[in-house]
Amino acid sequence: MNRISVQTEPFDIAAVQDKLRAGNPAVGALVSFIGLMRDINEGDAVSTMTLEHYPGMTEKALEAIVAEADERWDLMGIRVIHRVGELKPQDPIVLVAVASAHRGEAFRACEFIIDYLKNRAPFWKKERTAAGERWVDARHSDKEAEERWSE
Amino acid sequence: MNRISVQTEPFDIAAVQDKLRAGNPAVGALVSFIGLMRDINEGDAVSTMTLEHYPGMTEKALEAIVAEADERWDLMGIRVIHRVGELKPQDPIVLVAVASAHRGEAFRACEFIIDYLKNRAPFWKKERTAAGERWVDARHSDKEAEERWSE
Amino acid sequence: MIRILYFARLREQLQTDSERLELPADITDIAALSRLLRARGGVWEEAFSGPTLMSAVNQEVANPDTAIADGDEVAFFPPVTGG
Amino acid sequence: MIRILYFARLREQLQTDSERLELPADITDIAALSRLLRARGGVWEEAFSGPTLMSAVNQEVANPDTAIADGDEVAFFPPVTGG
Repeated sequence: MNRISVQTEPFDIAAVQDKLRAGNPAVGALVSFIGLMRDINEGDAVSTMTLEHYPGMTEKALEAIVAEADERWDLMGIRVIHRVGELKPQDPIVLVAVASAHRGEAFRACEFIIDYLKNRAPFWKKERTAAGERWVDARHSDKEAEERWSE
Repeated sequence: MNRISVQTEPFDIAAVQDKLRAGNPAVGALVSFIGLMRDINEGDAVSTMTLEHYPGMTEKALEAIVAEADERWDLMGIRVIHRVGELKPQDPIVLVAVASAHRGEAFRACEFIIDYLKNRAPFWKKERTAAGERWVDARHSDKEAEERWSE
Repeated sequence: MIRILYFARLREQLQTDSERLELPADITDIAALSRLLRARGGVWEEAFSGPTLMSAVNQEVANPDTAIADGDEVAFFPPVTGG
Repeated sequence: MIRILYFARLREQLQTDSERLELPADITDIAALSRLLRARGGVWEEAFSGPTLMSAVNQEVANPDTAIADGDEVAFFPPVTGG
């Protein structure tokens, strides 16, 4: 099974979660993060968003992040799906799902992956507001979130 | 919407996740924990498990945990479902799903709720192995996990 | 009169899931009630001598100092193992 | 010859998404290549003067010291905002 996907199509959250645990009765914990498009950013209403990425590097970056999580924690399955192209408010943007025997490792790995993805995977968001299109700025809080993992 | 349920019936993970975000475009993060029955515990194969609880107190304890999470973090939806009765390996036992504007709060609250649930909600597991039935012992690691939150 | 509930391993050990008890005047907290039950001897002495039983008063987690009064619902049980 | 890719806000600012460049002998790392591009003036000077551009060499995150050589795929882009 592919562990990472970058796609324009919506993804099936339930199917991913089912697949990560199906047939493996050693899985005791499944932690999932779903990132969704919000209709407000920086105080402005956002009608649509376009996600650009760097084909080739994106997949490599996600594979590297997943491989690092797999090495740091004792996991039984990881799945990362990220959408690109045009999205609307309430659309899921990214899914990170991690299966493990115990919950601590699944929580740590899931949050590690999304923190690293936010800072290392080459995606860029452009949003459309009443005032026109604008690129979303990187958040300082995301950099801080990543840096926790090297303490 | 009820925020907590204690039930013998299986639960629909996807429906819960959909409902927590449906119609609220301010939700940017949805973190879910699913605890599943494993087929091995303490080195022995487990064929079935029976979950006993303290009706009345269980619901109060879960409501109190959810209310505390809601007070500590800025959340947009919380759902906790816990099964009781007889379970088989691979069956989901518990679902904790938390919606928020940002991922940090959703991750913290989700893990807080399951850590507290493990130590404060009156459920008891009895498992059937080849050697007969036995009550599952509380884990010291669960107590430590809970204590992190009061630091 | 109070109602006392027993759960899980403790319920099996005592071979009862509940009882009603006329509360003696000097029994005003969980610690005193535990001593009273332990004094029954046999499995009661065994069960209430360990350090690990949890308790609840009116469906809220209690500790040895928690007060009990007539009409309360008191419960004793082993450490919980849900989730 | 190296291939250089530009993404997102940078791509729009430079009005180009890629180019091929004959690598001068003295350009051996990302810092030197950035200086070369900045020296083109105009929007190039603007874009490559800021402190916040990220870079990649052969699709791996790079830093100013990362070596570049003939045949490499180099990319410049703003801080990423996925997830």
